[in-house]
Amino acid sequence: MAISTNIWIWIAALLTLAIYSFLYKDNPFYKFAEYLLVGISIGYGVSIYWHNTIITKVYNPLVHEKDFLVIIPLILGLLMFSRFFKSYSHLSRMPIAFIVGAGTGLSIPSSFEFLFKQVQGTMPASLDVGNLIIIVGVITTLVYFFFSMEHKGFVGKVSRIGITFIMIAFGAAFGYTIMARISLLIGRIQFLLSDWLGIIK
Amino acid sequence: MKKNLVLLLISLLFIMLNAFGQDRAAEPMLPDSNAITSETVYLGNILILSDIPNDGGGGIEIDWELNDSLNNYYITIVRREGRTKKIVASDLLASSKQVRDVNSDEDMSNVKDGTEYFYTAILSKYAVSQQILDYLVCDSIDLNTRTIADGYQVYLISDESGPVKAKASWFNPERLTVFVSAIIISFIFLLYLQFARNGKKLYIRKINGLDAVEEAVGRSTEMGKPIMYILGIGYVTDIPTIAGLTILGRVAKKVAEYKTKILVPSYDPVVMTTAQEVVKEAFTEAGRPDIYNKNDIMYITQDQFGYAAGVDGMMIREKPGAVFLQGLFFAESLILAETGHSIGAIQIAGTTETAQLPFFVAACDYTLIGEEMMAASVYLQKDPLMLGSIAAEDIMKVIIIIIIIIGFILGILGIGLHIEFFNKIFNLLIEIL
Amino acid sequence: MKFVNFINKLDKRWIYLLIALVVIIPFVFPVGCPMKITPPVQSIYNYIEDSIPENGVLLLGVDYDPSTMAELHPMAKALTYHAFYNNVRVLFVTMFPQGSGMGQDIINRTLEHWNSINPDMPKELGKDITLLAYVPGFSAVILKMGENIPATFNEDAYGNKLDNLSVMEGIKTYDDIDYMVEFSGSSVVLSWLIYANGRYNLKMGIGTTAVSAAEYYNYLQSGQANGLLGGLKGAAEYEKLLTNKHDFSGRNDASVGMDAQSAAHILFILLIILGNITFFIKKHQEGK
Amino acid sequence: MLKGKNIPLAITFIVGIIMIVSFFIPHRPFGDIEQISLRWYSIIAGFTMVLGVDSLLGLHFRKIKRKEENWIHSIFLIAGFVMVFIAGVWGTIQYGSAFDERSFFTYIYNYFIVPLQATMFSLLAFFVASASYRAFRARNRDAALLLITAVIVMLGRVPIGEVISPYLPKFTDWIMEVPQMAAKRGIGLGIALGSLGVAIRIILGIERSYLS
Repeated sequence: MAISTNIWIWIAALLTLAIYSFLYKDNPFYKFAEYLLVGISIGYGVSIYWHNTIITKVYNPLVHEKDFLVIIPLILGLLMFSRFFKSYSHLSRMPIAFIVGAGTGLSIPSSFEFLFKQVQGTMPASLDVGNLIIIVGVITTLVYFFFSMEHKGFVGKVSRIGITFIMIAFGAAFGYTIMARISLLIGRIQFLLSDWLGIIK
Repeated sequence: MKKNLVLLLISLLFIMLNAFGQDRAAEPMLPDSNAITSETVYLGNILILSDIPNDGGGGIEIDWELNDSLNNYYITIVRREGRTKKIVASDLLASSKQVRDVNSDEDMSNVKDGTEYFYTAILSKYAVSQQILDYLVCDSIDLNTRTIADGYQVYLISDESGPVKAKASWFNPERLTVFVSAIIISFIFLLYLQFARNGKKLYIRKINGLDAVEEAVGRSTEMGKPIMYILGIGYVTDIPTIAGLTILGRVAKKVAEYKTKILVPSYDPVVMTTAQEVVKEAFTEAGRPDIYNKNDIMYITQDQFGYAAGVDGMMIREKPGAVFLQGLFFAESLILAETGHSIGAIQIAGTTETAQLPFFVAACDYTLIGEEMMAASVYLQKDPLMLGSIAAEDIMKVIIIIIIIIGFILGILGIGLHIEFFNKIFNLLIEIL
Repeated sequence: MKFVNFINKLDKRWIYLLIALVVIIPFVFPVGCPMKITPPVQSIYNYIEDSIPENGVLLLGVDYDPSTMAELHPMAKALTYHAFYNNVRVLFVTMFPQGSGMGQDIINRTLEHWNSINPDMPKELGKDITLLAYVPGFSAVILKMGENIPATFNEDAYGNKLDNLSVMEGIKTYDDIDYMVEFSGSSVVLSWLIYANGRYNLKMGIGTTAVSAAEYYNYLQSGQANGLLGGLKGAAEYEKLLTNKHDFSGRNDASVGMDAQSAAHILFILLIILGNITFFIKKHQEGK
Repeated sequence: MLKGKNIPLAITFIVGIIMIVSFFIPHRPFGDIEQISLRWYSIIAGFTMVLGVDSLLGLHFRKIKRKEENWIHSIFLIAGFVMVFIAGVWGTIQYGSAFDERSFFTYIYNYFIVPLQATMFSLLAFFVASASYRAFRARNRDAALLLITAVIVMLGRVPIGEVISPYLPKFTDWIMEVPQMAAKRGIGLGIALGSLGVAIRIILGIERSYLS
């Protein structure tokens, strides 16, 4: 194999190198790639938004399906534009209040469900050392998150055990995830050496 | 004349032969004459219909139980309402034993509440042909026969089942346990808020890292460097992002007191707008609305790695003295934290993503773990009502611990306690009440 | 002491360079880490080796996208080569539009490479291998294939009528396919197992990501699949089985990846140890 | 009145309560509320996108105008934005979807966005190395625990681990399934409770920093 003659591969390869140059230090190549990525991705985002929101969720329901309920979010959305005018900018608090209310309101039942599932999952299906350790781990970790009492005496000791579990979990999660990170790097190197330069078969 | 007639006949024959031949070629397989044995011919009434329980209406559940030998057959379901018929499902595997006739996003006018529906099943060895499907929904056809056939196979037809009506429920009993615990939890919260209102003294333990906020802001100011506050890649509908915004309020107030600059690069435009409100409010509270600059809270892009690239670049060029990473973070966590470290900033991070916490712990000076981050805004502004809510959270932790311990002990005793047991107790309690 | 100071103040760019080197070097000089072949990998290999007759048919499902390509692509390649060696025909099928690109990439690469090293027994697109056209419909497609494969797809992904392709000769239903391996990190695997294996008794193996491997192990125990390739490691084991028998001059992506992976892990550990040694020496000296 | 906080606070309260109640009531219109509110959210967010684009492009136009540092790069940013946006619109008009295989938009996606994203993502391999080298020092018991577990799991995940000891991969699995799982659950329970706390504080208007 030889070096690629495909212009698109060249673009992709040069952009890849430009990003890697950041590891040495900030430089015009990285800056170029960074600004380009930001610009392209926002253009991409706007195109998607245009299609997914304006056409699919506003225009089609309003014009084709005569679903006039869409007018409410439409007005709320337009109220956001009040931020362009200083004396009316307070109106933009309405949509923000709506979104925050909806977000927090929706989160409450799902938090309940989550609590239930987790407690249920902790109940031992069988008695063995593993399950015992899990129960101790869950309880001590919870004790670490006690905020309204000082971590002294018995509570202090229990929360120390909790921190031990947390640290083991962090170490394990760290060791476990890095494999996927290296796979990504391998993928990029493969692209550069094989698809672009063609120095390996 | 005669000659013409003969020609016409020959050509007709040709066309017929041709058509026949094409037909043969297009047909993938021959009918299996042994497909249906005499004892399976009569299907009878095989469909069991019911309203789907605990839904918002507009849904019928259709169940069937068949002899094992028919499990590999295809089943087609036809719904009748008055004289109009509709194919509900076709080419389903008979072994799936169930199908739901429900409204979907594309077809909202499907099942109506309160209307009487009748259902019929059609069984076939091979996939049903379009011809038969058209035939089945034809108005004039009465599905009282037991079998029909097209050129390739025989179809078995069940007796018509019904009528059945769909209805909407006003309460979902499956969520009763959640409902009861929601009431209990709300009660605990309100109780503690009341305690707080009545002036009960409430305590909050030291949270590592939050005491450093003042120091971080102060040091940046001394060095003449701005503060950077990164809210991660969550939306305003995510609680961690909201928690991050509440902490931003407290941090921005300190920033205003020190008359420093705070940069907030955002991932989502709604988060950006909300962050602008938060910072403006904090500056006003600190009595410095004059130094608030809307343009310091800017939008980057809604692309995970585009955002990481943009924020990295901004960090390298603006060189903030303190970097806060509070919100929802995914793989970009370490990209941001390592760059922040390389410019020598004090970094205070916090997230609820357990997979990212180890990276923050490794790269940042202080890390708020999970709930610590949720409680941070309370810690930074020790308002009695807020402290009350924290105390209520702790009471719930105690309750959870007790439930786990009881479950464990009962488990040892061999009762085999599971959540169903609690469901039963809850149900019992409700009946008594 | 000088050394300790040097290590302590080590510019991290040296570390970056080391990482780049340990990932690049295995590409140029593959080491071939010692590896134990696990039974689930061995059984897929054995089935293809022993139970598929010459001119038999191997069906490969490519239901992944670029995000899991690093792990699944090498598996699909290794199995394709294995089929080439044994003169088994290969059919690719996908339930995802993105999978089409993945399948074409494998076919291009394997064909080009195979024909450059084995000019005496060339393989040809449409004769020995092809990718069936993408047809939307998921489980419906899997079911339909049980009745009539040519009628389900009509064409291959290159726009050729299946009836005209010699690779499709004699292939009507799953009964004419000797073995199928599905590559995916998603629930498509389940659809294949339930419909193709459950209903039509198609003999199946699974190739999946390291993360999903634990979950799919259950299907191995239940006998729905006869083998499993899990992540880069599974792919590397398969490559090793293949190279043990055949003199393969190409690059073993997964083995190289595994070398790089191992090297990087060892480098990390060495760095951590080095950092700690200097940390303790320093602490000891400051304590004095 | 309109300028005060009361109306927004009331909106938050009412919307929040409706969301909670609708979880328990499947009957229309409550049953559909979750879906509807998510749709509404994306509509509002779609409009807010204009503010976002205004913020970003405004910043860079200012840079170009004042010839600030890096102003040339700002031109690339704006050019990139315009190019993709036009390609997206054009692709939609020409092929019915911007994601059509023949569309220029698809090329930009495959050869600009994908490699740039993937490379940014792969920087992590380098950063993991420098972070672990610097931070994984056995300063105290906690740090020592963290680094020892990390090393064990790292070894257990590659073939070398099996060469060192056949028990290492098994031990790694055990760590993931038992102590790791326990702490993850404990942290998860804490987060769920903390989320409840944040949500209740916001709905009841105790926390109002997001409204100025």
